[in-house]
Amino acid sequence: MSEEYEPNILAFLCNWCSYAGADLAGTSRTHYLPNIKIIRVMCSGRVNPLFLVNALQQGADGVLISGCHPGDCHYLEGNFYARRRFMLMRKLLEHVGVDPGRVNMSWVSASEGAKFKEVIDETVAKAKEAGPMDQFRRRQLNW
Amino acid sequence: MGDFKFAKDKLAEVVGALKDYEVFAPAAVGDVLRFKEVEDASSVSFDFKNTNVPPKELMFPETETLFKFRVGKTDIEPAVPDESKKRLVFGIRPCDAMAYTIVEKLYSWDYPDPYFEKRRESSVLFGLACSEPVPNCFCTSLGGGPGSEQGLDALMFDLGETVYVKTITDAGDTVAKAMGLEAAADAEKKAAAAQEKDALGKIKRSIDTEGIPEKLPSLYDHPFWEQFSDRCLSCGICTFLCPTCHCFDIQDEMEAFDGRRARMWDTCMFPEYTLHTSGHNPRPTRKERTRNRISHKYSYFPEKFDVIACVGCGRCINYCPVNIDILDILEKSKQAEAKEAKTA
Amino acid sequence: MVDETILREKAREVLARDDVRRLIGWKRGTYGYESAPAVLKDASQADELIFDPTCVQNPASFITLEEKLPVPRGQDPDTRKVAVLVKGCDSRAVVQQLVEKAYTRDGVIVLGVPCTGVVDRRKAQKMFGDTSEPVMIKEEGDKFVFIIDGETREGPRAELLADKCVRCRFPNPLVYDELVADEVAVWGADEFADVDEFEKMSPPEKWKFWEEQFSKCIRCYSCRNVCPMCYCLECVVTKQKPQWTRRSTDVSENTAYHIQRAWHLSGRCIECGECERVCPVDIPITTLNRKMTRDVKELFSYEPGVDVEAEPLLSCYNPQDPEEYIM
Amino acid sequence: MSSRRPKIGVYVCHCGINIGSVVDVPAVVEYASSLPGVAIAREYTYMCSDPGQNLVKEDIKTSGLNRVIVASCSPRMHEPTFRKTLKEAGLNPYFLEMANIREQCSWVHEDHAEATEKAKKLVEAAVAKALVLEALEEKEVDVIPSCLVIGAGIAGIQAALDIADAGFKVYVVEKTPSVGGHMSQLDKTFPTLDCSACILTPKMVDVANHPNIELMTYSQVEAVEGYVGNFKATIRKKARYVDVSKCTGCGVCAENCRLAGRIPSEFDENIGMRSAIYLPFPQAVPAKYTIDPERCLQLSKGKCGKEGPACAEACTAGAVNFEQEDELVDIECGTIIVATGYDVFDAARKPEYAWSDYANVITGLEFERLVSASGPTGGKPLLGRDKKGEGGYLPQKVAFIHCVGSRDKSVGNEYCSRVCCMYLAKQAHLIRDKLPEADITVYYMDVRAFGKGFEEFYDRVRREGVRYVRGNPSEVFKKNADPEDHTLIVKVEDTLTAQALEAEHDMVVLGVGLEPRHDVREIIDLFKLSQSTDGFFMEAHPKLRPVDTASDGIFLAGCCQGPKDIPDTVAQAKGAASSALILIASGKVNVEAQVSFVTSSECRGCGFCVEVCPFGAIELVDENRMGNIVKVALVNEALCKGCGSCAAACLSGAIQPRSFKDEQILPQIAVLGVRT
Amino acid sequence: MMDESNPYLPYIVNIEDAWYETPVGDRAVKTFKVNFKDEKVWDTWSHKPGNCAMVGRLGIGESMFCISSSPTEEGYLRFSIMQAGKVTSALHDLEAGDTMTVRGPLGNSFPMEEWEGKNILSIGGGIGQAPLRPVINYVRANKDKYGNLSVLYGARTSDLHCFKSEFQEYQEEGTECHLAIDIEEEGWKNFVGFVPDLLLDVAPSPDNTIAVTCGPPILIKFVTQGLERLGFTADQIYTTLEERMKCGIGKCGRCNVGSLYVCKDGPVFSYATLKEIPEAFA
Repeated sequence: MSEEYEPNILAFLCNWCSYAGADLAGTSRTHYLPNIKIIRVMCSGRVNPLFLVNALQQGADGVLISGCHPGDCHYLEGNFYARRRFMLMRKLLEHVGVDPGRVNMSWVSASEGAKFKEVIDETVAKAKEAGPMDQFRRRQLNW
Repeated sequence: MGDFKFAKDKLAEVVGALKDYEVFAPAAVGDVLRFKEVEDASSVSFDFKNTNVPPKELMFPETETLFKFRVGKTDIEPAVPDESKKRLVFGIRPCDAMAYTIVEKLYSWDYPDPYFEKRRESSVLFGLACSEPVPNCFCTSLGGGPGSEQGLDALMFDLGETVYVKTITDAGDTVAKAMGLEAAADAEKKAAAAQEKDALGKIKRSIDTEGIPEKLPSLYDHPFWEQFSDRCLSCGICTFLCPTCHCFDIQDEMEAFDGRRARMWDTCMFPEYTLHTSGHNPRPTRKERTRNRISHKYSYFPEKFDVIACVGCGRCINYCPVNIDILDILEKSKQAEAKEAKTA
Repeated sequence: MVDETILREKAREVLARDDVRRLIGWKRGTYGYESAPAVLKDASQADELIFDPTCVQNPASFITLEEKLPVPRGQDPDTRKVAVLVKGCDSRAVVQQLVEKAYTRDGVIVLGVPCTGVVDRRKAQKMFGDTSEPVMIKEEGDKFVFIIDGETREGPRAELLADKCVRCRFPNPLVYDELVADEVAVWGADEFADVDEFEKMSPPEKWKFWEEQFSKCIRCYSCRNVCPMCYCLECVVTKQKPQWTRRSTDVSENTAYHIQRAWHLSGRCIECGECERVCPVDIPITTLNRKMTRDVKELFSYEPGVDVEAEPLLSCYNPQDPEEYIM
Repeated sequence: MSSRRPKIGVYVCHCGINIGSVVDVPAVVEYASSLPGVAIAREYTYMCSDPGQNLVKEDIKTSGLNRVIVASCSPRMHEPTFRKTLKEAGLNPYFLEMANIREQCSWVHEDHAEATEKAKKLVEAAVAKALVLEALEEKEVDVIPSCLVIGAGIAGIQAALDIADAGFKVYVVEKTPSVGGHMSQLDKTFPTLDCSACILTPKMVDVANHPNIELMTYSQVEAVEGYVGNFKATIRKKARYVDVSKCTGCGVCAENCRLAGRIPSEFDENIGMRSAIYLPFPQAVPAKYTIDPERCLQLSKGKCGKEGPACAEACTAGAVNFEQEDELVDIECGTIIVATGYDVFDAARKPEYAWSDYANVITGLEFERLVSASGPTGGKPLLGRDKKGEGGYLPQKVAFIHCVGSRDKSVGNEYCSRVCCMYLAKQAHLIRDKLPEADITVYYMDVRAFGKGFEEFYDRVRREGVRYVRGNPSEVFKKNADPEDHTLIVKVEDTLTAQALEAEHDMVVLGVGLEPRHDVREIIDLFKLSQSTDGFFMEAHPKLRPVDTASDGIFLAGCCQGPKDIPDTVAQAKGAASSALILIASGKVNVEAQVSFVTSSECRGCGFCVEVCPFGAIELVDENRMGNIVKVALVNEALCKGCGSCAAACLSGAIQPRSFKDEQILPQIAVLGVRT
Repeated sequence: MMDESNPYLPYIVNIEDAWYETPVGDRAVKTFKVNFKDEKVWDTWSHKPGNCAMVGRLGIGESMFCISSSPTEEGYLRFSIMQAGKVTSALHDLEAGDTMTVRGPLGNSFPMEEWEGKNILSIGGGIGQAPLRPVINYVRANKDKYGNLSVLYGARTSDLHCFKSEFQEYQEEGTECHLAIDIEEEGWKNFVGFVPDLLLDVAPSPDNTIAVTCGPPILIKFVTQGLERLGFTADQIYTTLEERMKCGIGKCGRCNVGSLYVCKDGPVFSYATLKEIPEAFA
């Protein structure tokens, strides 16, 4: 892998826990890598696993979905559905040859700013190891 | 025109002698054959019945850019293919070549389509006569045949170790000479004629098209269509794999600030094909769509362009997952009584 | 063994009923090794029905294919039942359709056809070649006996069975109103050896494999349309607003399409194998579905299409679901 | 004529130097103005300030902006602020999109160039979404003018009284037989040394007698449904086996109980004893007896003596009724206050302090009962009494240990319980008061005397001869095996002198902290609350909405939200009451506008969304689709909370949450997914 | 005319003016007055009443619309577009000063020369008035060549009437003008009811008259029946059809009605032609 490769990570964070955790990381001035771009959703249960496929197609090198810890979901069960869905989507993507390190999920609560940083670091590291995800990008070849 | 031959094991040299041509020939991915640009002619095989996907994609690709643009700018950059590029289509079957002559009528109708025409003009077609027709071939019913020359610049006969090449047009002749082919002897010509005769005998299926174009409109409301449409999946196999089907969709696509307008194969079998924005669909069910496909090929197109839009390649029969057999439909249409239509 | 006279008799009875709109089964095709799906509307057509190892299609697919046309003002909608003949594997589609409320149980009449396996067209073509005449096939012990263009040929059952039949665990219908023959013994077991074998590849190898496969795809959507579980009114794949997948064909869009398709079938695929059978460019589509079937079973102890009372896999959860991948 | 065309205004905030010192704000503004649909792009020092907001309002009015993007802090901070700004300018508040370039950009990235690039992308994504935003209608529902208060400790009592005094109906549900909570167990309160019972009892009586309050003690909430303004709760009134309308509270029954004095009293922290039919404590409200069904011989064994239950026999009012059954009551209320309180830390979880082993190691709450005049020892700190409660000795060398179960990662409690420093100081004072000669040592880590009068009180206690040793004891053990010798060794390092000490004491009081209640899970499930990391209920915003929860119409009061002392608890209870009263008094409330909706022409009626919805907000209904009757999903907008789980379950995208529709998220992915 | 070498390339046009004909919202009608960015296009441009053009936005796509201005209105083209789908929504977002694309003129036109000397009866409903407007304006501009002009028009409510001010103009210059709304409205003094009923109410004479009609399919169907009842023959009745189109030049295949391509053989058809095609009235 070329050393200059900086993976682009797309993160879907639930409003109540993980987005708040990311905010807390900010409030605590916890520095982390700028490779990650966050899309706020109300609940991790909202994240359609096909968003991942779309993100990879758009050029993301890795994806993170983060929600409340089991039992803490603001909407009671959304994170349980998300856990199931992404477990499977991860397997499916792995089967077509997408490195499983590109598909990440975490539980980050509103109080876990420090953990949020750890999650980002790990996600970026895994995407770096997997290399640039160019093969699935929407191409402009014959344009 | 001329009669030539070359030894099959010299294929790489023969084709390699053509310096300025892009060569397209059937290439296999697993068991699936499709025309591809070949880098190494030695990989070209003569041992195939026909390609899964017809070579219409060489003139009318699955997806092609019409023009490009950039957001905020108003200049448009057309993406018409470079006509000066010479292309050799090697090993095209007579039916598929004949299909070009049919589709051409539409693409040159009134507003010539530069994309299709530029590709067509710059291509030289070296056909390969059929020795083993596919069971559902019925080209002879539509004026074609295993050795039909329509649309071709040259026709090749695979005679085992030798390939006999009969050039049909000047362009074919020029290419044959550029390949450095030697002249064929009578023996090859005879062998070729025998092979053609033998192949003709192997074509088992046929339809007498007499009267069909005139009759189909009278069967518009006839219930017999449902015998077929009831099991139709509304998929695009029959049309995508049809060498004469030519319908397309146009879509704008964006990559950040860059955009293109592209066209891509479309099929009248998809419900969204005719769906109006209002939600109204003039062909809402598989019955209307099945009827339209057959009627378009065997009635509407001949009414407008004097030729049936079918070459009898048999692909729609071979690949239809639910055994919708166009010959069966046509036979049934002949049996159907037009007067039944309104009462049923 | 299914006695076709009994099959036809039962079908005739059903078709003669006032509350039955149509019956879906199989009839002789116009050529080759596969029968044709038959959609019958009148008792007089019952004699067209057949059942033999050519009857590979899943008739349950056709229940949901029927378009609902606007009912002219002043008329009542046609709410008569649809009757369907199903093999064991096909019946799983009916079960899953019922789970997903595609119709109600009393809206269909299911005639169960115990099955000992059907012939894979591609395997037979390789062994015996093409033909433009319809082929008759009989099962005799561990052989299939073919009548091809008037000639009798034989081939070993094990080599000619469709892949889905080799590992079939449900030769007898799981849901039916009536069986047209006695139940048969189960012979198959599913070890998912094929999935294990595939998984030996590294991610780049897998991607290369699929890239080649998906690059063939012409997006005819036959695999989607034939699927008994794909009956959305508007498929996300072809939806324009929002547009998930572009209509243009290239490896990216084709791959996205196939992932979307496989994803939407996760926990829903009933392994009838129709998608792969119909593919005109031989994409091994079930390789994706099989993987999901295996994982769904291993991770969530879930098997679609076997229990009418089951909750849909992705609409429920277990607090103890595995989560070792979660950070 | 007005236009539908999106005219976006982008406002990039410097946030003083919070954003501007890292992100090149002018560059972001310049980039924003190049984006499609952006009509105006500006920067400002503090967008949330009045002039900042006015900037937006002016532009909406003069330039016809119809979408606004504020690139500043987290939407969790100021989304409501700017929504209001839009509304005031006459624009639908849902035409706002925020780009979080502070918490998730300038504050977390060091490289200025990279942070600026990211800020541009975040703004671009916001523009992409803004282009497809829709106006949403905020619906109003009526608020039932009543409140359900769960828990009748001081928090619940205060909240209930405030609302009732304002003239509205209050239902108070208390799990135990009496109101009062933990405060009723305390002897004196710090730092004023008021008698706890003396200040609490009048309020307890008020709660029972208030015409607007319906008090349900020995009761539990079984189920809650509905939404803000319109809750329905089912309450289980547990059988007391005593007819409260007949019971006079005379106590004859308890005296006659065969198990009288043989059952440890929960109220007395098991130091005192009670009967199977009992009044938890003398001042209990209501002063009605209750039979403990687990201990009562008649109820648990089916037989009480040869002659049958003595209590029933003794009760002249005929109030005892063994046939009584639980009763379910349905109530409707517009608001809910959760005031379920806390548990004290279980000292057994710190085995090194040997609380389970020695009778003279006691917890702070046990100490309260021990020194309470109404307690089992009549207020004398007697230790080592026999089973009948007789005998015992008065300690001479008393140790108090701080932070037992608080600020202690080993037991999972990182937080400070906020009351222990002061209650231990108060207890040291009480010992000094009762045993002037006693040697008193307090082992502490820090002394946090932050409240009004606290520091002064702490000073006073030290002046009274209480020794404060800075050190966290590592172990408490008995000096020798002699049962008559009560001497305990407290092993500690005095961190000021760096001396290892082994001090002798004959009484050790553990300053146990406060913990979330053991049954917190039930309450979470019932009211759909969430927990902070400390396990206490999470408020909607730690600073600005400390009594609200994420569920509209449900508020928090007292220690269920986190440890606090009595004045803080009362203040918060009043805050919760006031929040509930705002809803009740206004009579109307806006419900969530970002709810899901179904495009029924795309719905195939599979019901996946129905199964997924945690709020039961979706049902399948018949729809006439051009003459055909089909089942389609329908969303009850009052119940939907907009989580969007339904959308991820739907195969055809027929059901979508407003503001987070697929077609609004996909453009964001398209912008942010591109690697630059 | 269009770029001879490539009929897929659109012209860029500047929007000179744009206004709503009906209240803003779903299915609103907005009129765009446009001019070619490259003024030289006018040298080769010529269209007739009934001609269509593909109007679009780069990056979104294009759709077929009739040119709603008559060639006698010089120096600009007009399009009146109802917002319904992706393309029309994107077009509605455009305003004066923006650009859009136009590809045309396409299709056939009303045989205006053939009709010279005849009375012209225009019967429209809703946005269906757009293709009739050029006919009306053409006749108004060539008064001497035609007989009487009468205009029948209706919409669901008076709000939804397109080209409101123009009907007033017609009336002022003596054109027979009948307006209708479907549902009773306060202050409405004209006809209340559907357009086919209005037609029977006005009962124009078929003598030497050509009737042109356009509107929703159901309107066309009943107006045609009404005209026949009034004694009009099939070759006296003309309409324009609408189908989903992509190329506009008879290639992409989706607009065929029987053997006719609406984009090329149409959109103008005489009822005499349509009667022969089962699909046209299915």
